[in-house]
Amino acid sequence: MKSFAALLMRDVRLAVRVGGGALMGAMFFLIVVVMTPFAVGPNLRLLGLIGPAILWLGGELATLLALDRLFATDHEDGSLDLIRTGEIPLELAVAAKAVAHWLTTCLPLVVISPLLGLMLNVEARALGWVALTLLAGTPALTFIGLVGAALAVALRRGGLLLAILVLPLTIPVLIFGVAAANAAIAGPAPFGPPFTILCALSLASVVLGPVAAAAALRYAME
Amino acid sequence: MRLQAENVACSRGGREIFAGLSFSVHDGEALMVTGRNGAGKSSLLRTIVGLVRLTEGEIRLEGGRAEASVAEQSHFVGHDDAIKPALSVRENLVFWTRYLGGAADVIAALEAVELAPLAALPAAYLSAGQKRRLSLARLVAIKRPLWLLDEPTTALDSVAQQRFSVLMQAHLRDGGLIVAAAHGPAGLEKPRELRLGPP
Amino acid sequence: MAVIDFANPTRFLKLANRLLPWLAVATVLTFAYGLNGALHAPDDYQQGATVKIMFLHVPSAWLGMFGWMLMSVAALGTLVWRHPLADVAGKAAAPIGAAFTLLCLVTGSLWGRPMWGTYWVWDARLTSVLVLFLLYLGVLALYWTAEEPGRGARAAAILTLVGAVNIPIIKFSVDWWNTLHQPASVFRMGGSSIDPSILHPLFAMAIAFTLLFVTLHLAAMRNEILRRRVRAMRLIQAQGLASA
Amino acid sequence: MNLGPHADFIIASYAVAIFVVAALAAWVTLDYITQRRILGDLEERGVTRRSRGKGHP
Repeated sequence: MKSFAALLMRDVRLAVRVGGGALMGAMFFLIVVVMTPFAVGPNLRLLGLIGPAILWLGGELATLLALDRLFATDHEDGSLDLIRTGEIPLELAVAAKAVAHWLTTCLPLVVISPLLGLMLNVEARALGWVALTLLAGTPALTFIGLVGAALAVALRRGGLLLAILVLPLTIPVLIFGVAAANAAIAGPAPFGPPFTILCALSLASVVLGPVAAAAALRYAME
Repeated sequence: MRLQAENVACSRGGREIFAGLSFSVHDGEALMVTGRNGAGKSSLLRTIVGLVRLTEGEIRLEGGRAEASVAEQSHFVGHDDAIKPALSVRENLVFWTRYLGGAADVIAALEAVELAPLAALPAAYLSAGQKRRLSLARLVAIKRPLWLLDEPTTALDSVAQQRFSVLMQAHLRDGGLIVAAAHGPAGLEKPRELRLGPP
Repeated sequence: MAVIDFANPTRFLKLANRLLPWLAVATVLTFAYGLNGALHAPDDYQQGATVKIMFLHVPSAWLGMFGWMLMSVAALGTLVWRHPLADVAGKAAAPIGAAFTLLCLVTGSLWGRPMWGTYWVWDARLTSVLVLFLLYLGVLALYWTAEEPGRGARAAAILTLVGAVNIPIIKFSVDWWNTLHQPASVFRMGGSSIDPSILHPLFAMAIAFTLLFVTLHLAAMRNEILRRRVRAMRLIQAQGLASA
Repeated sequence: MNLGPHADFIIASYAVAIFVVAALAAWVTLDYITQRRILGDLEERGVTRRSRGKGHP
């Protein structure tokens, strides 16, 4: 567990220290959300209707694009080789990195999402609920994206390839995330069922993601 | 303790790198792997530590901790130093010692590679040789019996090579094992030689 | 002679050390005067007491633009004259300008809630300020990512100038976009109809805010020069140990 | 002084302004203290600048 904590802390520290890495995701999220009204017009009623969808799409893109270099830098500077000589299995090490990414990239997204919801005229009483759906759903995005980040190392590519590989896999998360958010705002469908499924997706990804990502990395490093 | 390789074969990308390789290394003994570029020196080291899968044969570390894999009992020094420029010299070493094994006297290890005065400096300021020394400091900080060294002295000047040679001799005296890929003697006293590739 | 003296970072540090206490005192005094006037200013017949928010909002908007102007001048200094102090001035201005732009957005939103009934309306002026804030974030991100200060400064200078050229175009586009979709039906700070009883403290606050900006900027420039000194000394330290 | 029906918003605005200014002031002050401390440490270790006043290498 000590190794897990050490790796987690190192990645958090690097994200905070290197180039404001932790804030880049939040900035990207902000920009995506701000661009939308320029495309659909400043009509508050319309923005209020599509607000949760925009927040979810922006959050998803910010999470996944920030994952791009998760393993690549460790692979390039030899850290990944050493990580594999540690006393914890690669699956756990990979999970530690994913948790660090979630803490430094997704948590800021969740924190600023009510503010952005306000700008999109999402109902004030629903802002907290929308943030809650992001809080519950972003672990799924991170841990699914993890597999893509590992494959990107194997294929020595990144950026768009990662998005192409991973975005289709995250469709269920998007569906139930937006469904839960909409249920919180307008009803009449209850908030519970889609939110429960969202949590289940996150839990399943947290278990399965590291296994698949570790397998991809083992293959990548041969 | 004994490192035992039996009839080992490895191929990458459909190309056979080496096959039918058998050797053993006892505690207090150093094995120098030589051969021309592309003969498979690096691949052999990566195979021993388990980063590359064997296509045939078996590699064991006998007499070590039974439940631990070879990787967990080895220090692997590859071409890259695994140093994060944004962290300070001390932070870099502290991370690897915590990750690889737990409590360690980090300052003593930094003194052994003559980096103690720079402990607070971000690693971005280090030269290539200093980075390599920082990378080697973890071998001193965390005790592991098997050292797998892939041309460890390339970036080092003659003084630093001398220091590292002393560290390696001390490790062998303590009953450690060293397998090093190198072109020259690399500071080892009378190492056994394993020649890869066509003679 | 004087110009060369000022351009020398060591001299600049001395000058900054001497000036900063005076600037801080002047800032506090001007704020005291301006805030006193702002609190006793009469209510606006349309906005009521919320006009008091304008004493923060308008100066912040001015500083947001002032910051970018300052960065543009510094960018010219970086690119044309290759002057290290210009690098320092540009880098020090970015976070301060961004902070005041953010303050402008927040106060605008807090003013808008009672006026519009919602915290945020995609009003042309506020939206333009928001885009300015995004531009600031871009420059900040660039500074954070650059590992070597000299190269980072040149990249940021180019981005700053591109932004300066683009800002009028953005402003025009946003205005056009806004009127296209819906005629603005909000209370505005009319240009000419401001009562002198409000205008006077507004000016005082604008001067106070500007003094605050200059003080913070000078302090931040001093920090940046020290940071570069630390960097130079660390390089020497690492080298010195290698050759020893 | 009567702030009218929207007193909350006015007070919030001034509070946010005070917060932003305080944060900026704290940033420059703490940064100054940090850089001074590092410079002091380096000078204590006998590291000197080769050329006085040269901002960056």
